[in-house]
Amino acid sequence: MSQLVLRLKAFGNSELAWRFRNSPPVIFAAVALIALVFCAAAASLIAPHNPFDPATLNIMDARLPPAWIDGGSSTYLLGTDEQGRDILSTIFYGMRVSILVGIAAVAFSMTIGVALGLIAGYLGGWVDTVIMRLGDIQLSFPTIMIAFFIDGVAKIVMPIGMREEMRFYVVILAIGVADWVQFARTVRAATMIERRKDYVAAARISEVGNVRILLAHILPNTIGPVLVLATLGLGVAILTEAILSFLGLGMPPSQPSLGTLIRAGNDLLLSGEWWISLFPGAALVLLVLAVNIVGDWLRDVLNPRLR
Amino acid sequence: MNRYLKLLLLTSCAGLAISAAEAKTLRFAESQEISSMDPHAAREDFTLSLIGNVYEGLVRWNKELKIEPALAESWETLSDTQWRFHLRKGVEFHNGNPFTADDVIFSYERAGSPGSPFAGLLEPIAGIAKVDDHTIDITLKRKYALLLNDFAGWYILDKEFQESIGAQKPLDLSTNTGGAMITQGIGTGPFKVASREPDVKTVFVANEKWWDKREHNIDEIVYTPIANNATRVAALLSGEVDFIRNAPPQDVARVEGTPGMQIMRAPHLRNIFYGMDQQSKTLPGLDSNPLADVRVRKAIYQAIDIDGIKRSIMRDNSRPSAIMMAPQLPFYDASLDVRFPFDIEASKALLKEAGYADGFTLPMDCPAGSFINDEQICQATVGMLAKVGIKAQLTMHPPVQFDTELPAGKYSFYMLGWAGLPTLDAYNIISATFHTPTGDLGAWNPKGYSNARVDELIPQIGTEYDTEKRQEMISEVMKLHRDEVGKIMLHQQFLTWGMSDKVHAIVPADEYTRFWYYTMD
Amino acid sequence: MISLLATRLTSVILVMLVVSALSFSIFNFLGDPVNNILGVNATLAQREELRVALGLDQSTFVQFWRFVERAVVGDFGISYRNRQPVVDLILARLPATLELVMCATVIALAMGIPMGVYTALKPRGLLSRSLQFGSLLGISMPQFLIGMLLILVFSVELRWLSAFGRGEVVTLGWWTTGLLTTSGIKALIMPTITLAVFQVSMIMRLVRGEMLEVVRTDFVKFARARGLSDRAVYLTHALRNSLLPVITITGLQIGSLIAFAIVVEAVFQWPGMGMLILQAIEFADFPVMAAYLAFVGFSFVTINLVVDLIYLAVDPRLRAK
Amino acid sequence: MNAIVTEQPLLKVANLGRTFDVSAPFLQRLATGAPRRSVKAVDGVSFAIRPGTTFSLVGESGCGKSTVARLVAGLERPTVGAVEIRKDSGERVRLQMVFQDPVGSLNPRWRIGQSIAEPMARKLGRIERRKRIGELLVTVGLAPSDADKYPHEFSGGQRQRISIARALAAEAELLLLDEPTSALDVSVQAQVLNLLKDLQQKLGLTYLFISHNLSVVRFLTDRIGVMYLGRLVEEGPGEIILENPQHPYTRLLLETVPDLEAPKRDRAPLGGDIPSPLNPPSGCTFHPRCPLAMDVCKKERPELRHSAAGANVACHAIQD
Repeated sequence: MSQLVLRLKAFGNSELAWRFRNSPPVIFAAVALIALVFCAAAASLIAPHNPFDPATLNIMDARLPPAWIDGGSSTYLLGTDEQGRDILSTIFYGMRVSILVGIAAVAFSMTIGVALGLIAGYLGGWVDTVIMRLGDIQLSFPTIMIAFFIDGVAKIVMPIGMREEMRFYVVILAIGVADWVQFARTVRAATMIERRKDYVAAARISEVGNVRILLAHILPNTIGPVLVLATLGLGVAILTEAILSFLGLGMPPSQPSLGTLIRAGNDLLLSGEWWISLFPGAALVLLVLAVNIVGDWLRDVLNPRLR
Repeated sequence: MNRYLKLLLLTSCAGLAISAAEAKTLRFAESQEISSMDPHAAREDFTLSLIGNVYEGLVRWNKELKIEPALAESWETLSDTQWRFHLRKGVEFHNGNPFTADDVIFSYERAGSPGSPFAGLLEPIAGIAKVDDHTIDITLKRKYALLLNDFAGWYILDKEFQESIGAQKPLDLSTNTGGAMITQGIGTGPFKVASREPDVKTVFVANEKWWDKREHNIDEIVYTPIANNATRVAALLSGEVDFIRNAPPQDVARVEGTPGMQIMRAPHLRNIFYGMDQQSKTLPGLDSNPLADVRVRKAIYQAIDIDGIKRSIMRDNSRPSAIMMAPQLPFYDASLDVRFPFDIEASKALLKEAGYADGFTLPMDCPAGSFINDEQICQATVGMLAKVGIKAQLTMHPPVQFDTELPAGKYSFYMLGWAGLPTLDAYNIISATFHTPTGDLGAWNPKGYSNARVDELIPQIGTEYDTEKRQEMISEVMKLHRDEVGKIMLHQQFLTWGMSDKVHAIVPADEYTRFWYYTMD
Repeated sequence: MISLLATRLTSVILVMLVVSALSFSIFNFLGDPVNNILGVNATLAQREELRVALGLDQSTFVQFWRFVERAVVGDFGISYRNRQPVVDLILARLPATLELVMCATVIALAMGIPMGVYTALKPRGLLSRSLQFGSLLGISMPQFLIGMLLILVFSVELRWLSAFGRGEVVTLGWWTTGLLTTSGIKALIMPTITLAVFQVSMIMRLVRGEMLEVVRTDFVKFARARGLSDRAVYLTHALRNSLLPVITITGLQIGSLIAFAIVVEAVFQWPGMGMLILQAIEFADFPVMAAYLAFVGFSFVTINLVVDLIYLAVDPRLRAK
Repeated sequence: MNAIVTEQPLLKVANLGRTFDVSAPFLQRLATGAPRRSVKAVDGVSFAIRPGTTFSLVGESGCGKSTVARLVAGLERPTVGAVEIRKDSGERVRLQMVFQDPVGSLNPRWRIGQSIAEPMARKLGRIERRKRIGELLVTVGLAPSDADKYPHEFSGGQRQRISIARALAAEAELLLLDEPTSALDVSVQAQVLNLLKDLQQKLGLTYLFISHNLSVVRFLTDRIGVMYLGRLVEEGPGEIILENPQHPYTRLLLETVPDLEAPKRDRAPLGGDIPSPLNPPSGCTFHPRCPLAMDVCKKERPELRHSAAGANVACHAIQD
């Protein structure tokens, strides 16, 4: 316990913390990010309504404006959409989906990328060639094209009833698959340097297995840039999901993300019911902006070349 | 270089200004693109509607959607299966060729050739014989009541022109002989094709030599496809186009509220409904098929707050309907068009009676973008069904996939809409969606409603010339289908056409743009 | 050099094969084009007939093989939707997309590089900080949102700019351009901005980062020690050294710009390849989809190759290796 | 073959060879028609080490001495020949290695206690392990509490001590010392060398000592092997080779040994350039630099032969 306190204190005195305290925009972004993530994570507890319990919806409450505008109701702070769902609550729930999709997609590409990067960098030879050539091919497909592919494949393999349920995973896959190459390249480069280091040789002499060498020795020494990449990738992943939604490949209306909400709101842009499209859009931009500011800052701070 | 550029810009601007002052140009935008200038290559309403200004059939629909003579001046039946048509004299194609019986026969052979989308339409015809240059005799394979209706959608081409460009056959995708008709077409209609860039724009100009009296004053029509709803409405609001078909209901108020803009409304022939698998023993995820029970179907029906949908989602641009037939169609029987009331308690009682007091899980499939606000209606339905304990699991499908999977019988509970185009008769509707699937009948009723009496009446409706008997049979079919809840009817969509108030259009229930009735200030 | 070409050539062939194989394996399940071609009233027999005529009744493998056989000689078949040879169709749409992408790239470079230099020169200035924040905002907004907002403001409210299409275009040989007419240039403005926002931000950040890094190298320190002014050091040494990554990234980004043009083209009804593929997907127009994917894959690999060659030309150290 | 036969050697290396493939990538070879190319880093090296003694491999950098160490350690597979490190009982000799670079030899993310524990027997419990780490740290002259620190908190000499502690943790009998002191300051070098010497006496360790520096070798060695371009050119007891070198290359090496009093002085370069190992000279690979070169040296490769001085020498000019 006291060790934890000591460690926290040590962290508080570290350069990282010092630089954090001296960057007001980053503090602001971090606070906003924490607040948004909290609202998303606790959506089912703090959202005033549950927009995904269809039995509670009342179509008579549809298209109410925000509370402070004539005709608005204090029950629905930011108004309601065409189905009578509370906009504030759908934003909380939608943000949860967006963040989950983003994190899962990044985790997916990170896992694949790091694993392949480690293997390619450590084994070298034809394994390396195959993996890296695969990466080149992968980079020849824009994310959107991959999403079209994966969407199509998913429709083949899944029975009709499951398509909507599995959509979450399909979207994660579609976004995640596209991004593994940059992780793999980063990790491969770092691995090729690390594997030549003597501590790896020492481990091998001590008859430590390859898997353990990769996971316990090399991985921790390559993970720094990976985490920065992941933070920056999170913003991109959330944005990509929104773009896929716009093209009809994102999350379905039954479990909408912010992107789905914006797409639905897009049709109402000219209708005068601006709150249905504006608020989810603002939430998305704020979320991605906060993620990017924090990620950007981390990259600057953790990049040894910029010290 | 710079000066040259300026000059170029100046002249082009000036040119535009002059032409705008002199000629009446109607700039028109819609979400779809014309499939082809070949009127026999695609049997799809939007294309037929637009190129119906270029080509004409033997007969045509007038403003009131009644059949009137077009390229045929008159006709008579020689027997139950023999018709004589007297063709209009002095009609010229856009290229100056005279219109004769040979063109009709050529167009019959072309449109009826194997692989043509129109082969089915012309299937009742056994043959066409030329009596003289302006008289033909048509022999039918059997008695058929809807020949004239079908003929309104079958356009006549110039034999000589078609042969000169090598487009004797429609739609030959393997050899691309239809390629010549992508950007050009010669008909007899009120407008000529001036230029066409697929997916960019198509320009039509008035046919000065049209045989009919010119009611319209439009010199030029510029058609631009704009797929995105919001962009299309924005183009109208910004004055870049004068006319859009289908302003989305949510934008109607905005268009009406903009000075110089107007919305023209009309009920559409299309009725939207939920179709149901009533034949399978079990539904996916269940050990029974609740939809086979008429009480369950009625319970779902009564759980749907159709007025709520009308108000919130359709913004009053719909008419809740009880039978699958628009009032604008002949043989419509208003006394049957009475819905079961929206009544949650009654719905729950029916479910309880049928043994589903606790509800059940229902897979539900909807197209995304085929019908007006289809997605929102389906979502609202999920909420409404939840209130009586039915957990609908909604899947949205891209239309191309939906239209493939639905006839294959892959869906249990699905949204569909049917208008009865281009025949404009109840027969088209009921033969496709009421008949037990057999052969070519009931293709859009997979595993669906099945009633022996209905199946017996449908072929008779197709062949009966006597209007009173037809009325009786159609009413009987409609009543049976309604009472047995063969489909869960929702509403009849409204057409909401947005346009500059300079445009004076007519909005027919079949959604066709008949520009020869339009004028502009 | 030769080895680079050889490696890339194999990778082109690989990419093409993988792309077309993948596309073919999923095509059959995206939907049936026959419905769209024949309409809802077609009989079963007619549908079957057309399926046979189009070869859709055959196995995926056979269809794939036939595609590859014909694609080798440049024949990608005929579009189901447009009824035109696919190659003609793509060539007709290509100028619109390339013009959009090129304009966006030029804007991105013209704005991104000076902004990057400025923010590197004066990292603490107010303008720098605003630019920095603006660039973060630029990479935090989905393009369709930017596009719709632009339309709302400049088309609907102000009525200054066109909400859709390319305006008047001038045909030069097989190329069509909107750059020679007022309406064409006006039509280009909003789509270009929409597409460029992300690129401007990225290039600015890239230039800034690279310059800050180069400035820390001994090489620049020596230059400074020689008495060169900061400005001279930054503009001559640092900028020149940071341009190489900018070339690479700009080149590589052209590929993803072509992909993201899909979104922009959908918003502005821009008659380019993005619209083409979207419509093809809607229609289940397999020949167009296959050709588009093959084309995009091909351009990606080609662009990569060109970037590498430029790299070789610019950096003599790499040539020596 | 002139394999040196010694009674019960702990390590025996026979005709060891290692070739590296340095060909261009396959496609490039295909395109340019270039042949496959390879480098003989180690070529026909044989020697043996008796338990409790030190064998030193000496030579300029790039002569293949480190590769020998890596081959012995099992980090590389020999192309030809074999490394025998089994005892008579058939049991494998426990070996460990101490590396040149004190920075790279310890995982920077691991506490040093963790690094030291890595080669320890798996059966040890947590507390025993902890205790043993403390002992080892004391043995190499550090404090038990240092176990919780990270490598970057130590100096280069301390890190080499930690590496030695890690080697001892495995209860190694054979230590491969790959230039363990060359990256250290001279004063620190001496401390580490003393520690190694002490440990050898206390624990009866056997060393294979790799160095380019004969003055360091002098301090620790029993036998010396001199390597040139992958081959042993002279091998024998330390005192003989240091006092009475026969091979012209060994003499050259000894002449250029840095003075311990002026350690930082740049060594005088050897006469002539070191030939490319990619394209070694014919015959005796040393002949282009050799003051005694004869015609036969260009054609025939000399084998190791026992010389009058008591060492084994591979040179045509040295007659029995």
